[in-house]
Amino acid sequence: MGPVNALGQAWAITKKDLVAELRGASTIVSMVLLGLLVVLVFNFGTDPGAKDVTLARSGVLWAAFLFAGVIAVGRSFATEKEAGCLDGLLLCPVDRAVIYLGKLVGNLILLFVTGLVILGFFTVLYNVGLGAGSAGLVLVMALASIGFSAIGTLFAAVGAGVRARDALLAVFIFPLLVPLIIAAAHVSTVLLAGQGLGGAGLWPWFLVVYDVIFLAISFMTFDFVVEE
Amino acid sequence: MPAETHRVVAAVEVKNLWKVYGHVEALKGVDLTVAEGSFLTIFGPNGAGKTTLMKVLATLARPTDGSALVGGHDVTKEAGAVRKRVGVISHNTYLYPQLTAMENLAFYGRMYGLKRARERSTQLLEQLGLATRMHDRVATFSRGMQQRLSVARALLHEPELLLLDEPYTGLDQHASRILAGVLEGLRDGQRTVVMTTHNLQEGLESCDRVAILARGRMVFEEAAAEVDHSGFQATYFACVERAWGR
Amino acid sequence: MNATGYLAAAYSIIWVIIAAYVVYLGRRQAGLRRQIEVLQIEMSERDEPGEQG
Amino acid sequence: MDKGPARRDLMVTVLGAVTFFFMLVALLGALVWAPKEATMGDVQRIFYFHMPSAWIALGPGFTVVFALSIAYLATGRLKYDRVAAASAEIGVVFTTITLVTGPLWAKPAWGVYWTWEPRLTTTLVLWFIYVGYLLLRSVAGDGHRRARLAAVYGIVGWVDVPIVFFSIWWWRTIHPRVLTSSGFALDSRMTAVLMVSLAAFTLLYVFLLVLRVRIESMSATVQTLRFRARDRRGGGV
Repeated sequence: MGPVNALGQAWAITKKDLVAELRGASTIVSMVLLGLLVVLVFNFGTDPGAKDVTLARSGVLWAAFLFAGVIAVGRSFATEKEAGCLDGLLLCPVDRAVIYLGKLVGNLILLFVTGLVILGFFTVLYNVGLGAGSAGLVLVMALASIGFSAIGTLFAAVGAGVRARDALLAVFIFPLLVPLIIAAAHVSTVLLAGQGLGGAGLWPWFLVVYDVIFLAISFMTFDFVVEE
Repeated sequence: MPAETHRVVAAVEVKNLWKVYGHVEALKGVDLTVAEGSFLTIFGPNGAGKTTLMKVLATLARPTDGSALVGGHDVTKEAGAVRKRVGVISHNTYLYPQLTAMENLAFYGRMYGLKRARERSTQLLEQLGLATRMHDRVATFSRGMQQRLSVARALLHEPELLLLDEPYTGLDQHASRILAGVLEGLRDGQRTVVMTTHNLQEGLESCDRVAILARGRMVFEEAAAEVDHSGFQATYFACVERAWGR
Repeated sequence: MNATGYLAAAYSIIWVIIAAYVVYLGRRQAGLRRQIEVLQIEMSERDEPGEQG
Repeated sequence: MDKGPARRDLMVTVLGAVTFFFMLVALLGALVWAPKEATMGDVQRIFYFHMPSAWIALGPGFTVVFALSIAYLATGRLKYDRVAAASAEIGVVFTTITLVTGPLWAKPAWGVYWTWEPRLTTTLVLWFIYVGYLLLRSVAGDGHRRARLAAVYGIVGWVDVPIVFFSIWWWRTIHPRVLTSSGFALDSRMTAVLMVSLAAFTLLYVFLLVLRVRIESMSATVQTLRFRARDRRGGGV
């Protein structure tokens, strides 16, 4: 089977996940709500009169994204486990990399959409005039979603067979995501301060490199995670 | 012509198969040959290793030692080829509750790379009496209907080997009877079927070979015609007890 | 707290952590050894003929 | 554990004694023999145990986890997984020591317990990664399944470490630093003490590793025996 067919199959997995998600609609709602709650709660912790709050603000944005994201990746394999569907998927004559890719893209879309919703509310609640920076922020959101999804999908498959999944998942993946969050927070601070993406220096590229490294490792090791 | 070319490849050929999970030895040197077109039922108590054997044949579990061939293909080295040839029905339906019956089959059809998945699905759904519900979500189906749909899913790619792992678990009597009828219909002399069960009655009805697995070992194997149906229960218990060293 | 205080605190903590870890390892090992002994006795008893009907 | 357990016990005891001796020598060296550092005074003496403990954790401790994770995935031998688990746990203990002694040195030297300096922050993240590794092991059942999951995490975690350090370092060089870590020159006696202490910590690492691996294999034995006992006792009909 050719690579085109493999991509088609990966997309079929993604589509199946998204359709199931839209019909259940449970994950994305709780993701968005949790993200908004984080934005709200942090608001009480920051001094509204402070002079330079952009740094703190972008921190709030990414903390909200982080917490919402854990729910997404945690759910993605939990549903597969319910009627033994993960086994059903593994029975199919498709490469494990194709399955990983399919799940990854599904999570990626979910994360990205949630991130955008959080971003939208964030700009309204904090009175941030985005203007020129908005395209840059969307790009950073996309890059962060890729890295998060790469690691999250890998370890969600780990967590699927494990007790007390969601809380533990956060403990496993947050430390690994530190560089991602630092880079994303830095770039968004620059953008929120009204500078263009050029003001962020090499940081956007750092995000790209991070994504590539962890995508590569995840593709190499996913086989071992789902094997019995 | 050399004699070997005439030799029929067995549907399943298992040699000295071991599977160890951590500290649990699930299979301890199983040997098994299943001729093409036959129906083998493997009996055994819980924890005998039945599901593990099925998982190895379905490429879901990797053998610790020994070999297993399906249609002449090694389950570890040629997993892809084996997966194409195997259909699995277990007490897990492998169906997505939020998707409709048709969507489930279409999805699996895509995964198996089928060209005419829709026609095949429609045909199977009609055959299994689910045609009227094909656009309903699986979540609204009864357990029995889900299991029938699971049969359709397993037959979708016309597998040479059908593995039935405790297919009756969780079904009420009515649903069991329907499923038994469906399975009876699968015996066309070409498709090979391996079923595991701990239910002596259901297992004996349709098969033409009988085996007993206990504590990870094959302790009994016989043609169904040779087995005394009324006395089989006693044979079964004797085999199992002997395996436990009592 | 003066410098000596910090120094004393640091070194006591180091030694306490290491000692506690060694004690913990020792206890675990002793516990496991006991379990192995018990299990082995149990097994050998079971192996004796006529134990079970 | 099977062959000559008495001899092996003796060797472990000897190793323990030698380790203890070296630790005492290092302690004496650090507290008495090493000269008082000019600018920081006595508090600098924390350094002699702080540094080796960090080195052993970050160096052999976690690198062994990484290497053996790869070795396990390549060969499927549980022995590698056990040693990796042992090394990770000892690494966490040593990192904990580093994280506790660091602030106790920083407070009198710099006036604050903690600063978000790259090395400190990386060490903290590292601690979280390997605590995560141990947590994962504790919930992932046993045998090969746990070994595979842990190995994947061990690999990803280790690769992440330099990236974490680099990102934090880069982040800090852009933003104004509150404090800069003031370096100091080591004289020959200081270097000698540091070397002795490093040797002591290396021995300690090996000694603890031996103990820890033994526990890991013993608990594997217990599991096997338990299973056999259950197997015999229960009739699963």
